[in-house]
Amino acid sequence: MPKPRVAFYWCASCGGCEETVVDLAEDILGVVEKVDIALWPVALDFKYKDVAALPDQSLLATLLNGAIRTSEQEEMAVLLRRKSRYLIAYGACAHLGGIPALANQFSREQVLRFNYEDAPSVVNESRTRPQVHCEDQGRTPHLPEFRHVVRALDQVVDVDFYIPGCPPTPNLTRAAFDALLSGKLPPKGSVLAPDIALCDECPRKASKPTNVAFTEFKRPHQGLWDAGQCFLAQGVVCLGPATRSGCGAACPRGNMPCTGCFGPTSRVRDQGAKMLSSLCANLAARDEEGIQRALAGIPDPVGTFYRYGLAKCLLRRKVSLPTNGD
Amino acid sequence: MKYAYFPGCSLKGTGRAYEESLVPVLRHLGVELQELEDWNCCGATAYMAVDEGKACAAAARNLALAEQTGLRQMLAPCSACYLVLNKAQHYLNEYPAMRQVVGRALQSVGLQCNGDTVVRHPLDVLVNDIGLEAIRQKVTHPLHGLKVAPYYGCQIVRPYATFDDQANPTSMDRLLEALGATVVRWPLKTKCCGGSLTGTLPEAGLRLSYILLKEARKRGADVIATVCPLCQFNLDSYHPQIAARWEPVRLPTVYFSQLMGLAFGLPAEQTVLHRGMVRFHPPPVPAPAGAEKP
Amino acid sequence: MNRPNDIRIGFYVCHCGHNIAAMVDCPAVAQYVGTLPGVVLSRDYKYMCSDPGQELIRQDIREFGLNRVVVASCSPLLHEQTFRSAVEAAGLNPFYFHMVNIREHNSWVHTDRIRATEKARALARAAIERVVHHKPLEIVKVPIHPDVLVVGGGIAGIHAALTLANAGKKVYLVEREPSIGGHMAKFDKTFPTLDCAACILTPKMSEVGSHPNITLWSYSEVVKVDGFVGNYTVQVKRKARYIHEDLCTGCQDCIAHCVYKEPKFEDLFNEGLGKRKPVYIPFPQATPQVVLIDPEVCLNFKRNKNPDGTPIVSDKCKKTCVEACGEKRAIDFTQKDEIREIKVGTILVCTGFKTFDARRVPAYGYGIYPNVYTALEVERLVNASGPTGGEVLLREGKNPDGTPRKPRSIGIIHCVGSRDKKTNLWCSRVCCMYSMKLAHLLKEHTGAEIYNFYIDIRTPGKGYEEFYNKLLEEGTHFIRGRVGEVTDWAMTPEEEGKLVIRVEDTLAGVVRRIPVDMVVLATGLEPQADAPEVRRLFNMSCGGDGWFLERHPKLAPVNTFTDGVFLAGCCQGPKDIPDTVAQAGAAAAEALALIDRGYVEQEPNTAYILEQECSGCKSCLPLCPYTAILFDEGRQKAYINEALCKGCGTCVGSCPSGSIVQKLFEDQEIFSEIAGVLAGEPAPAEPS
Amino acid sequence: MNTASASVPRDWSPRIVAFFCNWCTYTAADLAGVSRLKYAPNVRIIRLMCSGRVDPQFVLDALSRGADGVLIGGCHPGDCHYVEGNYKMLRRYQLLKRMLADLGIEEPRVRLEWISAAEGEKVQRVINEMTEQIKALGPLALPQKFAEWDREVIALARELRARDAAAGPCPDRAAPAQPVEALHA
Repeated sequence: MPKPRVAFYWCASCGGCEETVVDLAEDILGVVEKVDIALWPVALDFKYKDVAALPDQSLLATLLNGAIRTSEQEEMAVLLRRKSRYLIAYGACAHLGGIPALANQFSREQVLRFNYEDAPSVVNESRTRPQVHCEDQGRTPHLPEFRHVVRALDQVVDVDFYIPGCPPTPNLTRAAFDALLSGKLPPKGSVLAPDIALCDECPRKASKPTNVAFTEFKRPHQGLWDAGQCFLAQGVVCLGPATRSGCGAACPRGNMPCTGCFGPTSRVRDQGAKMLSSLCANLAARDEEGIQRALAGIPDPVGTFYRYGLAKCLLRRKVSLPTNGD
Repeated sequence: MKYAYFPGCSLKGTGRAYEESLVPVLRHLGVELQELEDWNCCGATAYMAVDEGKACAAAARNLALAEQTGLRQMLAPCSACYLVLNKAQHYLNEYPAMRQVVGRALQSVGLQCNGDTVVRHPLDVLVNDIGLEAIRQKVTHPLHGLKVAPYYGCQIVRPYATFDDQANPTSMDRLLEALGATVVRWPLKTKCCGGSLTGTLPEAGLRLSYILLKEARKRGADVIATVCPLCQFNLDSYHPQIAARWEPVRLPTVYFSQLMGLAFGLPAEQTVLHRGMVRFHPPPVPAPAGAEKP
Repeated sequence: MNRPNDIRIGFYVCHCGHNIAAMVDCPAVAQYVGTLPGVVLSRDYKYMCSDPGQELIRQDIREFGLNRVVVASCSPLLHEQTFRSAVEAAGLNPFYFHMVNIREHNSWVHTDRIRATEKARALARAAIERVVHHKPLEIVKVPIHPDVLVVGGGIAGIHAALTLANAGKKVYLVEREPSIGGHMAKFDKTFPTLDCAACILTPKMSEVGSHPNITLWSYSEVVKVDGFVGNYTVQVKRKARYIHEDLCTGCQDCIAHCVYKEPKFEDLFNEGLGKRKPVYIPFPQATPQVVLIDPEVCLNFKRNKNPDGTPIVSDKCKKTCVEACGEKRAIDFTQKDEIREIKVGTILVCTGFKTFDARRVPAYGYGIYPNVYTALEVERLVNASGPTGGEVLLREGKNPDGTPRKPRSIGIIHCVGSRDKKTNLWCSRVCCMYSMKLAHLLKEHTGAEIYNFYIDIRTPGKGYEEFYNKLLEEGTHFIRGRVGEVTDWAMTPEEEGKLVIRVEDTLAGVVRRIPVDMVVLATGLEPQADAPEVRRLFNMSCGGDGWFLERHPKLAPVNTFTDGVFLAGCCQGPKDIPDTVAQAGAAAAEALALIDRGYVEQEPNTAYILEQECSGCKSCLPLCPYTAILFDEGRQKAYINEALCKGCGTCVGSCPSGSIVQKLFEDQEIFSEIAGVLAGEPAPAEPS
Repeated sequence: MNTASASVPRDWSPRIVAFFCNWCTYTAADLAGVSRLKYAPNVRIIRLMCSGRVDPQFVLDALSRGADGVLIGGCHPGDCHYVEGNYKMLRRYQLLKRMLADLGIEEPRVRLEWISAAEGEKVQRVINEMTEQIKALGPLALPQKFAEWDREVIALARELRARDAAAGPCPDRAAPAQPVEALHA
């Protein structure tokens, strides 16, 4: 019986998720023993046409990381969806839009102008911008179109499972492979991580008092933090209570607060709204002025509460931005 | 303390004793006044009844000039000016249509009125900004034994009772007491002086003046103190006519500011008592306590 | 969205006669809802709350196997219970029912039938979406503590306390003043029967004082109320009166022997018309019959105070009062305010009113002219035990022989501080009648000419109009017109030395000047100055006018929006003694009904924490005002004590991992409702 | 340009979702009804026990499902039936307002009001005022916006499907995966 085949693919991502596959270390050998890799652009030289030639659903699974921002990424997502029995959104960007989705606060024009003209490091006197078509020595190459909106994978194609994290941990990845190969899979649409918030596995949990009332908020760079004490108890915004566990509280162990990369639990539709709700309700102030003073410590609520999840925020994007033309 | 200052026509004419006494008194209390440049008619109560829009525009021009001073507070000593300017302010803030009409008028002369100047009466400023204690400290010649009937007239409490009670105002009572005077309690503090009826319908107007004078005298007043040029004029100028119709009631009527000048020991050219038709001769004032010893 | 299978919804839209049907196309709503998934039956009916309406639901449940019921009719605050019972009677869990408000929130407030119908459709759709997710719930029964707290010892509090005590309930009656009796104790006679107020009130006061079931705490104030219907914990501050109540016999020897030989200090019971000593009893019939010492003026206290406001004892006085008290040892200068905590199941608020401050209408000269009186002052003046022994003597003016003068003409001005945009808009309801009562009494006492100045004479009570007629026959003058001013400015020799009332006589069409010796101002009734604080203390509402708000103006006139807290008397609005007593009886009966049932049913809308899912982040713990959320240190998870949970849902809205569920208001239920109101076409535009 | 607001449908009128607390604001709305005060029919009231129950998710969800505005009503500060649920909502609202502004939602669209059980008239005033303000702003129409945003994705997905169809049936092909349009339904 031939070994099941899997594909790894990356879209709008930093490459960290690819690293995670490598981070499986010697366990990667176990994986390779059990499966054939049919596509892995970052490591192996397969071409589009190789995948296109595969029969539909002939891949056991595709682990696709990165958000979807270009037409090319959409096309690959559609293709891999068709070729795979299980399409798995791998990592925060494919799961929730990730860091790239923070660009949903800006229009395409703003993004392009900054990156090709206004950024201090750019020298581009002719103000050249990427084109979808261009004439070049008699040929007309087609380049992917840069979309108006950054999307999570499931906003483009149907997704079977999600492996959360920025990046996902080797443990989760390994467990996902085990489940795939053994066929012991949870219901479609599941996130393959514990459905309980991070505090559950945070080593600082016991240090949190039961009567926290916030009078101010500090950002991580604004102080030296007690490595044993709950960040919230120290007035540092930590998204642990609103974020799925499964990472082993890696950031708090590294003396950094959780920023929410694992996304919400299954019971929450909007991670940012819920975290905002909890943090604010626990403020000490009762008058508007005092409330605003305390909240001044959260200068960028969107960046704080939707660092990885703006694409999956119920509003998806800054709603006043244009989508036609630029 | 500095205020924009709108004198109005009376204070330059029949009511000049008001200005001549008020300005030194305020200066004595450390208040600086900046007279509006090129001010015009306040809009006047009578004009208000003929054409509200134009009257408002006239008033608003003064308000616009006041805004240009940047002082935000404007003193309007004449009761009529005080009322009309306040009323215009009120109309501009409450009625968008009026604001439009007036806005267009002002625009044609390159002005605009935001409606944020507070029009103040001297009594208000004296009692609430300067304070009775500060005034008491300036009194060198207390008016002991002088019985004064405070007379407020109608316009500073009706319809807008901005700084005192409508039926029973007391700010001038308290001011006069601070000067050492004895205040005559009487219920006619805000009754009509006859207004312009003394000119148009003398039998009605004069009677009202007569009632005030008679009642004040009956209650033992030596003098009536007033805040309004028209009241002062009515109560001061018609004594022959009143005597002819009813009886002679020789009772002087002065501005409260003149009494303040007296109590502060200001010179005669700043109390201008000689301007009264019924001359007020203040009782000999005992020299200040410290000055008694040679 | 997970949608349970086998959902069988019955939908009913009520016409409420024309109340709903006139503005909402009920058949169209029923027809529309019938097309929604899960709905097996959709009807419109004239009166759903009627017996046949309820029977219709019961029949349909049985016949069509309905397992969810939605009724679109009036406010759930009115009839939710009715329909739940109907559903339950047919064997269905009552919480499979949901109600849609298309009357108060729709037909009564809109004017465009098309848009009102569209709104009704949207609201109904929301309920259909929501009810799918409903779960069967159990009502929790909580026992009711049988003791009752009555706050305020005026006639309302006295009557309510006695009613409850006679029914065998233990009552705490808390009164702020040193004696109970309230305003009624100050009145001379009561209208329209003219029976003496003291004669009918005093027996009730002594009954309160001696009733074995009543704990009377006078000179005391409620300072804190915790808990909920059936189980209130109340803290009462017992102010130091420097007398041991249990040792004082009311002999008043201490008063007689006080170092002050003559009464010198303002006697508030007599409206300042009389004087009292530093040690005093407010009035002869005071209950409890216990004196008290006023530390503000008693020589044994220095005038200065501790930083906390308590008076400092100087022991500078000879303390003749202590000597006089002798062996009884009732006087104790070291007494301190004391906080007592009691547990009660129900609370009756009977905190009364204050009279309008006549100084707020300077044109009437109160405080300027000594011979202008308030009505309450006159009550004391005509009272035989009042400061003048019942003689009506003027404050200003003497007879030639030097004795105080009696008025020969009196003007009574009605509606002072009432029915006036500048002061209070409301009619104080009692002034017409008490003015006429005083007119009668003053005439009786002085033989003076009496003039009443009124806007309208309002006599809607048993025997009231007859009393008015009697006054007319007695020759009292009634002049219809709002008085412009009271002045001492005499225009004619006859007016000299008198107060002149200037009024437009609107029946004669002339302005009149009526010179009188005495003016009586019929001051209106106002909410107590501290009504806002009292309202908060007991978690009640106030109307815009400041009176405590009853739950329903017609159908729940003594209930408040807080279960177990009832209202009686003038704290709810101006009323006369008969109405006050009737209301006090009603409030007592409502409390008795609760107590004798023995328990309250609690809406099962409490929250619970999903044990597996809770991460133990502790975010919810500080949010609960009832400390119902606890933390299990062993399992490192939070849990809710549902007996303490009141069902606000604040923790649910705040749980960052969505691990708290509020029954009846589950996230899924609310999200469905949101989806429901917004599904379908956007609202049609208004006709332009 | 924002096409959704550029072409306001002629028959558009705002839809506002209101979350009213049971004890004060819902009762005030009942009082408005009993008093027969007339107000704009644009608000759909959802009853909660306390304004403290209002989860910011409800606000976002309502907006994303087509509400043009969200009104939250609670008891006045100090009057909460549950001691201080309303303060909790006030705190959330302060930050939510700021965050919504960052996400392009105009301030008048989400409003918090304290309305006591006695203030039926305030229900009328607030609803009329808010309806007028939102009328002036125009539709928010997020569902339509979402559809508009996704046109670029759907167009490509259709093109790919057409290309596949042109290439002929693939013998190995199982039932086609869920079409992309369904993801955005």
